[in-house]
Amino acid sequence: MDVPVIFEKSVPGRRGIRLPAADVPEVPLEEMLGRDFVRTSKLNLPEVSEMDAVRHYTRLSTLNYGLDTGFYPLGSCTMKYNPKVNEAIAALPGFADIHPLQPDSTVQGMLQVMKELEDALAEISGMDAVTLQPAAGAHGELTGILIIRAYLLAQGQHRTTVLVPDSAHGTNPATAAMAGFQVKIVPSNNRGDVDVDKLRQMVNEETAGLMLTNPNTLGLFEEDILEIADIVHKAGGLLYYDGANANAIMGKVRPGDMGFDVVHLNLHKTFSTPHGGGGPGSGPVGVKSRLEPFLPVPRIVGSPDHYQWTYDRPQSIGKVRSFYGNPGILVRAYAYLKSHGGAGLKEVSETAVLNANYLLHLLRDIYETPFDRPVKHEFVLSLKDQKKRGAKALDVAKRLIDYGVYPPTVYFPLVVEEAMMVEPTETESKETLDMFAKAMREINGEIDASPDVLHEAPHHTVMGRLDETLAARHPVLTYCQEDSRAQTGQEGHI
Amino acid sequence: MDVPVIFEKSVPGRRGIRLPAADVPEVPLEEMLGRDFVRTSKLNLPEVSEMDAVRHYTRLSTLNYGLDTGFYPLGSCTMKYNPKVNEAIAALPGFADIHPLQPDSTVQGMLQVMKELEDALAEISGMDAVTLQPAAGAHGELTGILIIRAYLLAQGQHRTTVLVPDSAHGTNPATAAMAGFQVKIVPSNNRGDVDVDKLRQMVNEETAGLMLTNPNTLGLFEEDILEIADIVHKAGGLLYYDGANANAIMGKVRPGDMGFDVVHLNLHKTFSTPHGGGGPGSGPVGVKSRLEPFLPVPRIVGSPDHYQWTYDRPQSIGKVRSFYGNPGILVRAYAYLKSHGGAGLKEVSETAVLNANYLLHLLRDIYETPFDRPVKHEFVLSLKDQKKRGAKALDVAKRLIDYGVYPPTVYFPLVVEEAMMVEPTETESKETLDMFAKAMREINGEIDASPDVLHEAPHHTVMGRLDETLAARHPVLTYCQEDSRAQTGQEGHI
Amino acid sequence: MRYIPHTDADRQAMLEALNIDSVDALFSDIPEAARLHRPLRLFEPLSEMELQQEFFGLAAKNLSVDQAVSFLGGGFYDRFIPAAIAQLVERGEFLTAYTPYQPELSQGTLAAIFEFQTMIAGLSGMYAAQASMYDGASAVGEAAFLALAHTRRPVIVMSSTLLPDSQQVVRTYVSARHGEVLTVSSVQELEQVLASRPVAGVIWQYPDVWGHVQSLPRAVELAHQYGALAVVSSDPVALALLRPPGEFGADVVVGEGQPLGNHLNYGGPAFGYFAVTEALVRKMPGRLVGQTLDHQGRRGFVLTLQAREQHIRREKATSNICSNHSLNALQATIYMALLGPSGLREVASLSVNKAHYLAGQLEEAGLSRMGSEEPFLYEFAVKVPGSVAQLNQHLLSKGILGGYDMGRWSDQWEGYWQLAVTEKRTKGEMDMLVNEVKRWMSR
Amino acid sequence: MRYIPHTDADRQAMLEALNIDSVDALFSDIPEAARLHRPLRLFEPLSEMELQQEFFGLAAKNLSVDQAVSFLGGGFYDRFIPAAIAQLVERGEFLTAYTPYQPELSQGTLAAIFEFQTMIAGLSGMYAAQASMYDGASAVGEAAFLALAHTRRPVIVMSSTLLPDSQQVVRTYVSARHGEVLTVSSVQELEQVLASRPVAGVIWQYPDVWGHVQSLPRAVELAHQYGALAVVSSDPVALALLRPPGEFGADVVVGEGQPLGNHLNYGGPAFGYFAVTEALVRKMPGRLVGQTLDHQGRRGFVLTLQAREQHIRREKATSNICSNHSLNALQATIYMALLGPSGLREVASLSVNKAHYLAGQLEEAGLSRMGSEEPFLYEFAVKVPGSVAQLNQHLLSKGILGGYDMGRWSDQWEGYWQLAVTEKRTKGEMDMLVNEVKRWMSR
Ligand SMILES: Cc1ncc(COP(=O)(O)O)c(C=O)c1O
Ligand SMILES: Cc1ncc(COP(=O)(O)O)c(C=O)c1O
Repeated sequence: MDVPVIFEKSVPGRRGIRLPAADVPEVPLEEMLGRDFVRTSKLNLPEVSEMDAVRHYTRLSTLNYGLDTGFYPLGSCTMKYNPKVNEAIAALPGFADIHPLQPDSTVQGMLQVMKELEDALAEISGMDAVTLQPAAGAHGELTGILIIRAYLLAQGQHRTTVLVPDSAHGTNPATAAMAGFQVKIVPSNNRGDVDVDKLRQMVNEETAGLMLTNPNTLGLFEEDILEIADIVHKAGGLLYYDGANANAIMGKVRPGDMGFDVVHLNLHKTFSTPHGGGGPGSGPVGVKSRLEPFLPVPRIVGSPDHYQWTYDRPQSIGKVRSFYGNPGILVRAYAYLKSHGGAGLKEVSETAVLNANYLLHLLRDIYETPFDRPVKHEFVLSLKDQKKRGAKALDVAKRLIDYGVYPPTVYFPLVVEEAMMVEPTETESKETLDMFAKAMREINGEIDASPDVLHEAPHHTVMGRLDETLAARHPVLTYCQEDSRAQTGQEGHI
Repeated sequence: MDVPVIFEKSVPGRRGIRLPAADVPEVPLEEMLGRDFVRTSKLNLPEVSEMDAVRHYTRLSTLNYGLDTGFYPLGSCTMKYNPKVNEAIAALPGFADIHPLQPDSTVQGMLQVMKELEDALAEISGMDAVTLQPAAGAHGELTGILIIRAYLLAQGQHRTTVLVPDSAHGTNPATAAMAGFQVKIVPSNNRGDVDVDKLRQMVNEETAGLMLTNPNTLGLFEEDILEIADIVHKAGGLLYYDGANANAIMGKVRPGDMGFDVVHLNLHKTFSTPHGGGGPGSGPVGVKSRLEPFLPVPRIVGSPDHYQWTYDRPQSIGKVRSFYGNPGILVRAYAYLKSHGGAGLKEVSETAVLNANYLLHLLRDIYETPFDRPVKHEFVLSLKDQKKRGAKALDVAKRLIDYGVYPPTVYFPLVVEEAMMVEPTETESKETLDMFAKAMREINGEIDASPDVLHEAPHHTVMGRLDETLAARHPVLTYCQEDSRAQTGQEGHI
Repeated sequence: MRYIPHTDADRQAMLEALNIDSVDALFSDIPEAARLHRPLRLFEPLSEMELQQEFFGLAAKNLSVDQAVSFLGGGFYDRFIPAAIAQLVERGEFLTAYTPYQPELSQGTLAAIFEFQTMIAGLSGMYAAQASMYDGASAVGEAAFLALAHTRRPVIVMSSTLLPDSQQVVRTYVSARHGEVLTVSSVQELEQVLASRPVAGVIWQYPDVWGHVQSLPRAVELAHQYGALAVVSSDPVALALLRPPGEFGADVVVGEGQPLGNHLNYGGPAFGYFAVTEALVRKMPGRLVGQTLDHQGRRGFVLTLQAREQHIRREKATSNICSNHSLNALQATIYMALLGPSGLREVASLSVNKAHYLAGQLEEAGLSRMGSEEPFLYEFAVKVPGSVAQLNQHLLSKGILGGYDMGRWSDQWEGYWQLAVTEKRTKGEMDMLVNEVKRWMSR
Repeated sequence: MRYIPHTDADRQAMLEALNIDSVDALFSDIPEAARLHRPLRLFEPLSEMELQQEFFGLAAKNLSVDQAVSFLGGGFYDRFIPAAIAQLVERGEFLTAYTPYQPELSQGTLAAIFEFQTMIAGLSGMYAAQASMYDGASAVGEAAFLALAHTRRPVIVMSSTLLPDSQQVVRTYVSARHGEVLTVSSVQELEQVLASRPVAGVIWQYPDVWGHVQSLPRAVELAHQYGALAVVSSDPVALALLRPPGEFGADVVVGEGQPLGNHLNYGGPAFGYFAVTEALVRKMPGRLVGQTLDHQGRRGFVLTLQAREQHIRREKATSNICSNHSLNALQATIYMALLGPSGLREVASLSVNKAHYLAGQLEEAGLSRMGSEEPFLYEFAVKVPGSVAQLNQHLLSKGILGGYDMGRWSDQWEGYWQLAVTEKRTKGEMDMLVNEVKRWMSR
């Protein structure tokens, strides 16, 4: 059966929600606006009853797999349990139904949450000041890189390059380029770390900074981090910390203490806010005090008696989005922090790391680990051998679906051939890890016994493997009533 | 795969929700209570994490089919759309978090809802006073029958029998018996109505009353209702109206105007409150004024300035449950009424009846209708012919599951052989009715073409047909850790 | 109208198919004299937006226990409810399903009820439990029915310390069966009554309205000695700490389930539970879920032993219950799963600790506890010097919903003030209560 | 801890498997000098019960628009949100899924995004739309990027009547690319600028901050005449009534999506939308969902044209956006499905009717509307005789959240008061506002 779309349920004239009649005189629209400004083209929204919509989206939801469905070891994404109480809290009218332009005096509870969250994130990351404005990790990166640039410019330094390791997430180089920098790629050494010697050779007076994830995307802690920091700092550059992997280090080590000058954290990863099928998230940025003047406006100032916003920051990079960030997400993250406290966060990281190492231990005799070291909160396998035997990383991933598991990240990081990146998180039990290892071992056996089972996987989903080439070659990006099916694979829209 | 149970996820020592430490001194329990009163046996609750529980119950929900899943034409159950806004309203702390023993002055909003609902239900049913106390239809029946008895006793009449048509729902005779009456069954005539002549012969000075559903369980309006009422009243009995089928008559005809003395309404049917997998519901009872003194205590009195409860009802039958009924359900039903108003309710009934007749029209050439008359909001088919050809009503019902539909009620009412009772309700669209008719026609074809497809249906559910005989012969009613599977089918618990 | 999908064209097509001009034709069999010839006199319909506004206003006219500090109990308690419950229970597949008649499409509800039965049987120390009753009081009433039917004797004896509403329901229910109800205030009185008449069942509450527990063993013993069934009504949370009634020999254990993760809802819906010994399983009212296998040998669940029920047995059924309070039982099931044995014990013992603190403070302030020689759990009553109503009025003005005025229940208890303390109450709140009581006393 | 399932035995078994004594061994590769040798200085952990209480308290410190009567706008509007949305969006399968990387397990999210793209493209009159941006302002910023990259010209011109925050974000973003941003106050000024420099893009708002619309066609025309892209920012609800920007020739249409069924959330999360002409599809930032078939020929959906994105193109990507605001877009999708074309039109035209009533009343009271010769929709500004801040303070004391003090945005607008009126405002509320304004004026 085709996956349904709401437009196919539409019946002309059918109504869902209606609004009441006006209690004031009607304004004759065309007369008021002028003919040219009145919409004459059809509003192509579906015409369905409320029940139609409820059934349709209920059905669509059942075609999805979430954390609430089962194990979701998607590497780099920290798919930990999203506490339900945080959802209930964020939905309170006192948080959900306040307007961003309300007077500060009417939103003291929200400002308190935001200020205390800033302080807590500063303590966790070892930074001096935090902005909550960025909407996601990549947005935090942009904010952080712009802060670095503004800082350097304020020092009269027109530095033009940003260094990024080859193992970096795509957003790192994209961000640096977006912010107008030239990107230089630092190679990894054979331990999976930044090659310090190469780095030493690459830094110079053009170097604005280095963007680094630590533990890096291989799940490995950059052991030479202090030396790396030293090299970059000595060259006059700054260190940017991509906090996507902060779930490994809370209470154990802080970016600020490793030498990082700017940090972003992903509240939708480390701090458990739900991912919503792709967002919303939140990517607060923390900085050392000398960078504080450059943070986006506005800033919260004041004390528990009265918090308020100030725009009086002449050196600020300005705004990176409207208003103050995603307060609805911040409330959830703050509730998460409040549930844990300092000791709790440390236990979170310790357990995340324990889980990753335990799971790796269950797999390493069969699946190659490119770097033989203890990992942090995640690990990367190389399925070169499996590929040789006839099943690519993608095949193994798809086959895992049949075992009831969401597949790990594959083909990232790029530095590992046939990469499979597994991040179990601390909220998964030993039984779940054992189950996953068992599945991975069975699948490894299937490669030789019945390779087609892998190539044709998944077998029990609503759709089999989908033709991505077809989708890209003839993009159909909107629903057309005429013959939606016919479009695909015959003539594209573009 | 077996259907999962939470106990199988349990791991000793695992914790979900924890409570805080005490802020007052600890009470030494054994010392305080005495050894004999302290629990020593294990509390056999599962030990799971919050995420385990969330995943388990999310999973269980996906093994269920609700109205939000699809068409649910379960005869006699009025499975109409359950508006989401009513759920949101009932969940407001001002309704959900008030204690039944709070002073009346602190619950004026709730009392207003209840009083206005009483008045509205009285208007809809044509009665003079309404109690909201009964928790469900059957509970309303019990309340109503006790009121009838109390009334008769107050008149010095010790009447001992209650008449019930052979087409009645099981709760009717069960209620009469439960209330200490002897039950006499009134046969139906060949039009599906109460046999008036027989009735005339059956009434006498022992007759306390007649319980009737109108339209009756065959979906047919009792055309002789005025004569029936007359017969019962002349014999000194009272008329009880089972309102399970009130969805057919709102704004068209009222039980009070047909001659009924006592009525119950099912808010979880006619007034759209969700069924919750079996309840909760609400079964308010309306009476004519002479019966009003006998209603359960307490009663709401007062005016919009100040409502209050009174217990001063010396002739009351007493209480049939704690407090005041199910206010959480009453709020939803009142919101439903407020969304519709008088004209809206009439349109509801007209559309429910139109839908039933339309659907019957699409089926009647293939499926036998035992009584060739226009129906009201539901209809009953007899699958005698299909049975002869090799498929029982149950087989057709199970096969409908494969078409994505919840099966109609089968084998009720008892007066129709191989009965299948279909109630589409007004919230289903023409497209859905057409789809259902098409499925029924296809299935009818399958009986001859591939009967086993029916006998083995359903084919795509998580479970095939379940062995009910086994379940009843060796009842396993609780989960036993030892070997849950082994119990079933080998040695029963009883 | 709001939820009717039909367009004019749909309606027209359907009428044409039926070969009629108007739906009125479908109502022609209703006698003219009975028909309603005027519009229903109700309100104007509201759009959803107006509806939300109207009901927000109505809700705001009530003082919720989130806004005040409540010490009310009497079967319903202001307990902490984990947020996960609502988000699971509101899932349409649970919320909008009917009674699980078609097991192939109802394994979610059925499995959850099976879990519920297991949890309740365990808590109460009984052999089996059914799927749910409307509430605690009607469960007590049905237990009285069961006793009458099982023993074929005509008298029910209940303790005067049973919840007031349960007592009233027993009276109503038993009178329906032409039975007699007697109330006793002590085990001594109980023995006298048992010796004097053929008693079908003895109903005892554990802990009782004063929070006391000690009379139960003797009451059960006496009931059995005289051939009556022993019915015990218990707050299920208390059973996390107390030796369960089943271990004292109870034949039937019932109770109000609200404290298990259900909202107060101004008294309903919550649910009643009903558990019995092995001998009485087939006498239980209501639905029962049993384990079975499908044709492929996979474990699943079905409604079972339905031969007890009204739709099969009709006028011979022991109870008429049909719809029950399934969703509320599901809430309780998820609650118990989330808390587990340790969590439920913590809930109960925190309540005990706090209640004892409060009782101590009040006694110090000069309010003596009813039956102070007996231990209690988290609900108790004290004697107030003066009008309880006035005290409560004073407290309300301070944002406190004081305890229940027992004098409203019976003249005999004039001046007694029943207080319940749950895990949600803080020392600060209790101190505030005590201070306000003192202030009121020295007014 | 709260959400960690491990028992001591689990932990022990795992450590043993790893042949280590303590988890510390797994952190030994962290340089001693960098390690944190003290506990984090944070709070004591709270149980869920305490957490609920704490956050109820914090929420209660905010004045919500449910408690006050709000006339605030500026991109975020207090609109009616149907209750069904929350109950669908909160379903765990939607809420707790990641970006739909594995299409076989993500058809729900993917199909919903495909619907969203269709709805947004239709509303804006464009060829295609992508899956969502963070918000309206960053969408404008990304549109500026697109213009710079597409035209390879260095200047962005924006209207002074663009939302203040959008203006600020454009400045921040464009400065990142070493571009120049110029602001113009009229189409005349626009033409002068276009004639003087190589302009990449012209950004116009429709309706603008004064609620005006009439300058758009000329602005688009001029942009094209000088080889610049025409970027239009629009409140999507307005487009239910207005001729869509696409029909005037816009190349990019963006906007703040909050008014489509999203809560105010103190400014976020809501979402931005981004729609383009056919020529620019491959230049769009962010995720795109396309239709395709599976191996059995069944229609399904996948993320497509990913070659534009950062994870493939890395330093050559046009945007770094990765996570977007998918769940908010889903909320908007369900909102639009529930309202349909007629419902959305009703929302917009009710707002127009009410806003015009209010503007009329205020004008009668002597407050003249900014640009009173031009038509407007449901947002407008009036000149206040005196301090807007003081007026708002007065209104707040009456439970009214008055309009936005435009002087806070720019000295130039000192004394201007921006009011938004939605379908939720009643005549009574507006009359109350007008009365209080009059009363304040005659203070
Ligand atoms: C290492 C790393 N950096 C950055 C990001 C981007 O974060 P976001 O998706 O929140 O923009 C991700 C997201 O997967 C990541 O894994
Ligand atoms: C005709 C009829 N009467 C009575 C009832 C009993 O109602 P309830 O289940 O609410 O007790 C039903 C329920 O199905 C019914 O259909």
